[in-house]
Amino acid sequence: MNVSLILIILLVGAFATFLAGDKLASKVAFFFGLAAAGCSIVLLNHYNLGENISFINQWITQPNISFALKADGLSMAMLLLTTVLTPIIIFSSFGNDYKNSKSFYALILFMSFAMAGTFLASDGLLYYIFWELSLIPIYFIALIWGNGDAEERKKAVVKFFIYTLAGSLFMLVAFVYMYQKAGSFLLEDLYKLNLTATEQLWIFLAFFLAYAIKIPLIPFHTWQANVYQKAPTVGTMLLSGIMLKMGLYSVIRWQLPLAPLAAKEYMYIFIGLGIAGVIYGSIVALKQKDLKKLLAYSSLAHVGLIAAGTYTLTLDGLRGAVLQMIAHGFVVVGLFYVAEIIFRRYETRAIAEMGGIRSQTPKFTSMFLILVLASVALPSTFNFVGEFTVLYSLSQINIWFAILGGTTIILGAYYMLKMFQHAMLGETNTKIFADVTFNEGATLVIIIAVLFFFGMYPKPIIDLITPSLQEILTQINRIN
Amino acid sequence: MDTNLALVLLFAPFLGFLINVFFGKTLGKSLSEIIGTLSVAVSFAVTIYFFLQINQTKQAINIDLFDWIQISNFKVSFGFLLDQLSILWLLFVTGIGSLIHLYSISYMHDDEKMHTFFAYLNLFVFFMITLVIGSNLLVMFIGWEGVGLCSYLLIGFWYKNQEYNDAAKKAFIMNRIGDLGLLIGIFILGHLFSTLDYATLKTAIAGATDLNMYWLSAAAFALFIGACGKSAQIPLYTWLPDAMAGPTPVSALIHAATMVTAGIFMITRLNFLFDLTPDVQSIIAVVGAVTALVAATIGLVQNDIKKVLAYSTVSQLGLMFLALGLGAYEVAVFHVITHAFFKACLFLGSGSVIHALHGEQDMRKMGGLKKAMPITFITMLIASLAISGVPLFSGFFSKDEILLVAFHHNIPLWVVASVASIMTAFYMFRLMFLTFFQEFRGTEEQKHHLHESPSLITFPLIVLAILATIGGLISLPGHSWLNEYLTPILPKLASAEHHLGTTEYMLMAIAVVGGLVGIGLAYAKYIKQNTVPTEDSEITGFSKVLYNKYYVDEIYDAIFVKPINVLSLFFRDTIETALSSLVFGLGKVTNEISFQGKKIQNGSIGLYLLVFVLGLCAIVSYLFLAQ
Amino acid sequence: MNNILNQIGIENYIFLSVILFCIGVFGVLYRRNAIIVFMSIEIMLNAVNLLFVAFSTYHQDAQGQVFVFFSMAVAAAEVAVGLAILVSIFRNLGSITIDNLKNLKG
Amino acid sequence: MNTLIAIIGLGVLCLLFEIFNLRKAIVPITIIGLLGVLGLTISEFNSAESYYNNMIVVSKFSTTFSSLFIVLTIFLVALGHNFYENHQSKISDFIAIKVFLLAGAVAMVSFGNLAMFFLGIEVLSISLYILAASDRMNLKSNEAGMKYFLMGSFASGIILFGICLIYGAMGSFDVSEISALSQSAELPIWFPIGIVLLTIGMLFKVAAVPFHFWAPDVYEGSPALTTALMSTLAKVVAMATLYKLLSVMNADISESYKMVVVVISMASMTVGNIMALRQTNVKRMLAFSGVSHAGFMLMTLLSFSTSAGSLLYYASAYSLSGIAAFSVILYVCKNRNNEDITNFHGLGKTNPLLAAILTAALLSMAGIPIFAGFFAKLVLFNQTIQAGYLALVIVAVVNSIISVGYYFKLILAMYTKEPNEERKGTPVVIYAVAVVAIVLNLVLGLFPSLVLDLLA
Repeated sequence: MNVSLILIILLVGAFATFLAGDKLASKVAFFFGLAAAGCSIVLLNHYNLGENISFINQWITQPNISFALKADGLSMAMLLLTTVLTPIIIFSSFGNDYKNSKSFYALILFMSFAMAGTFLASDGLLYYIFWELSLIPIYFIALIWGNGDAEERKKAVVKFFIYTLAGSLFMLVAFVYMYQKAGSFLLEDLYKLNLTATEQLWIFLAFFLAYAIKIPLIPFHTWQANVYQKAPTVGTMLLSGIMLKMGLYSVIRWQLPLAPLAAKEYMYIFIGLGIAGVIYGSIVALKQKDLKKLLAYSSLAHVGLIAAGTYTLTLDGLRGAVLQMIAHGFVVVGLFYVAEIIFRRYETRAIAEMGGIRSQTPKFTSMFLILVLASVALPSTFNFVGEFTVLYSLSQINIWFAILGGTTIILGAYYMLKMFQHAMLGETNTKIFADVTFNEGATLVIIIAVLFFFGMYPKPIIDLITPSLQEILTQINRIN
Repeated sequence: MDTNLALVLLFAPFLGFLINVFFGKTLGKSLSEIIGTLSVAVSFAVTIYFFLQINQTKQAINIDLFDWIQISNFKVSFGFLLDQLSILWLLFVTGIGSLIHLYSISYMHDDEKMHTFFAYLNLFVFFMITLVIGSNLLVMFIGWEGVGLCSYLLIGFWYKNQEYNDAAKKAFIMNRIGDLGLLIGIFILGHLFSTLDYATLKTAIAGATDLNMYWLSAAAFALFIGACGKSAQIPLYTWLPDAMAGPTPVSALIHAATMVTAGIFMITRLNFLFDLTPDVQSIIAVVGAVTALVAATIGLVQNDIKKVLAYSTVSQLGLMFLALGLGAYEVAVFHVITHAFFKACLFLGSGSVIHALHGEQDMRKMGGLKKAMPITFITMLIASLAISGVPLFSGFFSKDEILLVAFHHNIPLWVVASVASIMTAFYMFRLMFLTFFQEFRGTEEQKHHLHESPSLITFPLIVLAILATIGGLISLPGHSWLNEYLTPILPKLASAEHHLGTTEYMLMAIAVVGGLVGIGLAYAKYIKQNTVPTEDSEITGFSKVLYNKYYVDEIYDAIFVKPINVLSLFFRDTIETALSSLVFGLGKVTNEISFQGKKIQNGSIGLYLLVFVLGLCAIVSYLFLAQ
Repeated sequence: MNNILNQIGIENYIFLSVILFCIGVFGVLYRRNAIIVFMSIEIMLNAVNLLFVAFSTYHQDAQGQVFVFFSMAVAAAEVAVGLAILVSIFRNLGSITIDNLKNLKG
Repeated sequence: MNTLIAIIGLGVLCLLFEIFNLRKAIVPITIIGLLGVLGLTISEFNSAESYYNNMIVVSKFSTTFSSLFIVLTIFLVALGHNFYENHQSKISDFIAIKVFLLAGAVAMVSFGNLAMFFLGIEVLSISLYILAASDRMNLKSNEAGMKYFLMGSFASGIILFGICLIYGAMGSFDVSEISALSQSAELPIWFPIGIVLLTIGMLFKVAAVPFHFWAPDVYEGSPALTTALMSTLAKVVAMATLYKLLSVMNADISESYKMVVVVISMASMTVGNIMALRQTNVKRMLAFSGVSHAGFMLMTLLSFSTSAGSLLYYASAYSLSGIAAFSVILYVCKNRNNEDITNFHGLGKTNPLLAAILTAALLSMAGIPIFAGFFAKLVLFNQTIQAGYLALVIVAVVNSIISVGYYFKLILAMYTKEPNEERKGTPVVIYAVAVVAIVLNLVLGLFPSLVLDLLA
């Protein structure tokens, strides 16, 4: 089966959605999303049978750029994350009524297309193109369908766009620089380069800027909270669930193997930065008044830990990071969906205006609580597997990293439970909170099921990603 | 067969939980009560089967289900270990658990969310079983955090009251501080020995030739911090008194008998590790002793009946840690068991009192209940005698052994522990006297409705009182069944001497006299003088400090909670704004340059041409004159 | 012709036309009347034309002379267009001072 | 050569149509004619030849660029159909001037002799002066024409002086001879000075800093269609000519000369982008954007041997997106007396198609994949890094970031503001031009090799 089929489905889906008209758009988009998910599962099957899932076609001769897609275990995992989350996200929006929904859903599928492409591309430039391409739909989604004051939103979204673009353009320069040496943008050719330590450092930094902004790591995170808050929930889900994983994935796939010397030399600084993000994000989250903003900062804290894990350059660090990426993708989508469910009923995201919901809807409360607990990595949820592995890898580098990074389990519990307490508990709210609809419930149940299943039995994913991570590690360690 | 039975043991409560969660409302109250209780009873039955089996075979049962987490240098499997220690623990977890479920049927009958309550209790038992039977540290950790979660859920069971929710949150977070310690300990052990499995760990440590004592101690210490969190030791004990916000059966089950003993379980489980790190052991001993004393002093002046019991629990746990720190694991275990009996009994008894008084918990408004509630009175009296160390009751044996061990190792610790014991006797009987003797001090209406609790409540009380009386039999001085039973776990018991000398009898006498002195003092003050504790506002002097728990909560608040919140505000308002305006600032500066630049472009052809010519001159002069 | 060039030297022709050219440039820069600016530009062009002729002689090559015709023709066309524009400005504005042309700026 | 003759014939034909009163047919006939010329030009692609003593040299370079110019002219002529609706009596003049302008442009890229070059540039310039001032009753248009004329002829003077000095040094106007001579003997100092003056004159035409001041004023004042022409056709013609001039005459330019190019390139990008940020007039904004694109295109001068293809690609990408953008601007600002950004408010709601096209055009100019503008920048960066000017590329990257600021200002105006009035009518030609231009741009983006490999 051809790997590009998935991309084609998503792209065709985007057009079909646009042509389907406003009434049918969401259904068509959902259908294509499901089709892509189905295809990726079939693809996974092929991959597990040992097939080589790749597709190479010369695209541009001068400069030498190929349309090269390759799915190893890591890419497969990320592809699955993307294609599985996309229909879930689309499904979750069924309760909302968007103006001009044909464009809206078309953009979602297009974004999914670009993100899937980013995870699959094995040619540096193709990867870069997908990377940039994914920025445009989310820009419009946040801009046009977002909420809050239009001027404020504009400011936040434009800042986001320019900021992320700024970072990635330096990555482009780094790619071009390496192209000069390698004569090709193909990942395998770039791997063969023998760059000096100084060159590696600059390349590493150029990549770092792109990824640090995208992930985001402190102090490059200032776009995040505002955009998460202003974007429509679907956009926030796409951003936090999948898009920021693009940054983390890229660290593993591109940054570390291409500039291993710099990664090793300055390992402590980058791990430190990630951990600083954990603590900073957790502390800032404590005093957030807006539910979506709080989740944004919690996301900042979690990805800080994931990033710290990747920069350990150990198998555990990378593996834990990938596991945690997937887990976080699901849990954060769930949490933002919860915020949306509350918003649908109370028209507010201010935590202070909520409260007293539990007595009205125990079902919803339980699901919310489970997501909260998953987000604070309660053992038996998927997040624990990831977080444990990452923290373990950090402890291998230096026990203090694990201790400082581990504060996330304390502070995370603090802000999440505080939020939960004020949002859900207390005297029954005077405003009526209608029980969750079937759509809402189903979406949350699916997410929760995934979290618990892989929390208890992460082996399939571990087996999927480990060989490719080992390969990447070999690349990282090729020069000593 | 064993595997399946073990799964039944584990999943019976979980099934109960699921049923109660999903169908609790449709099933109706009585069905949901029955299912909840039955599920735990099934576990208890299976436990007894395993207990009998292991008593015969002496063989631990090891069950590996599947690979769970994979780390580069080791795998963690999802497996169970049923050996003497875990089965012992299971016995009283499921046993007392069943009793408390039974008790709850009546106690919680009027609550509209009965099924939820039972669901949570079942879930708790499930996690507690996981904690106990996990074959490695990580599976134990699932249970460890799981019981913390259930504790959170149950403390905040009446979630409409935000103070209760605060207490629940506090419990969870303080537990998590300990959990971080536990995780760090796990990391170090994993790093050192490439395994988290108890059995392999034991062999690895035994077989290791050059142990890195520094890291070993660090691991032990980190694990101890975990135990501190769960078992409410200094400095992480403050959540336990607050946890009394939960329904009384919860206090009895989770916060007295089972969950809080998890720390002791873990340390006993890893005794082979702690034995190698004497420094950490001494820390444990000192922390235990100090906790015992501090909690006891606070307990002296508390007026809330459950708070007294809570501090008493902290104090008793301190004694157990003292024993652990002195290497006398079997003594600690012994005290855990007896404590489970009498403290559960006390809590349930207090629950019965509270039930009768419609929620009143302040002892100043009780009194004279012994006539109205004879069974409650008698059972609680027995339990109080047990905890005070009156001979022949179970507490006498276990506490005495702790004091004995302390005396042998370190006299100051013995003194501290003894003083704590005397205080225990005093405040327990203060509680008894204030609650059951003299005249009733509550309202007329309450007096009218005074009645003995229904049999579902009194039955567990009676059972527990009996156990509290005879529990000491399992480890009589000189001939200890418990020690024999635990020998596979604690190998050095095999070589231990069992003889009672004069010193031992002396100490026993001192302890008994101490206990009686405590009781006597309480009698003198509250019966003879008929004192009733003063109103909160009138408490002065040192007792005010004690009444306010040494202001520890306030200090923690000032040192940790407030600074973090201030920091959060600072980050949110200052740093975030600064970082954000830094980025916006770049844009603004560029924009400003643009604005200024517009002035240069002033529309005058003269200027344009002038710049043209100047540019030309500059280029020509650079190219030709500069060279 | 050649003799004169030998006696005077090609450099002097260059200097002369550079000076003329600069006079033209300064005229363009300094004067504000559009007509005079036109004339200054013409001086610049004619300075170049002079130099073309001089080089043409210097190289003994007719191309330079031919080029002068081109440039004169072009200059004439340019001026024609320029004057036309000037006329319409004068109609609209009533003045031909280039300082008045400052509406487009910023 | 045939191209040039055909174009001039077409121009004359346009004028004749007026005489025979066939105004309605002018635009279609011209377009058909130009299409024919385009075919003719393409057919000459592989036949390198020179005519009239090397006056005109047909090469791959000239045919490809000529084809691009012809395509652009077709678009511009098509747009004229709508734009000159109210000036029916002059339509033949305007169209004819554009066709003659094209003749000048073709001459500029296919010259073999500096005389031809000079004639070409003057034909182009004089046509532009007329077009800039063509709105006679509008003072802004007058002023634009005047400014352009004055500064343009000043620059012509400089160019002429440069040609003169080169002639003085070499004794010939033939570029191949000049090139041969410049490699061999000891050169008089006039020669490099001549080259520099010539370059500066051309830098004026491409509107590079510090010779760019005319551009915003003239763009703003001129009629919108003329602005479109200047910012697309005129700009790429000037750039191609500058490239050709320097590459044919002076194969290895010195390091210090390259330094000047680097500095001017950096200055152009930076000044252009920063100045564009605060503009409210869209034409003016695009003028400054054009200044910065000139800076980008100047980067090609740093690696002559390989960069012809990338210049062609960049020019095509830039001018196609420019055409698309200007067709939308023509639609939006028709019957308005200004091109203020407020006119674009709410276009995303009132006319989503054109809004999307303008967005795409702006994204292409900003260099966002998958539009051609991205690959244009990519190949440019690639070559410049190869030539060893990493710092220049970094400046270019920073500038790309700044440029997003103002391109997105327009996009934001279209999508986030409420429309201020209804727009009526769907001028088919404008739609067609916009769609075709943006589709071509996209095709170039998807298959860059189509153009990149032409001159490899």
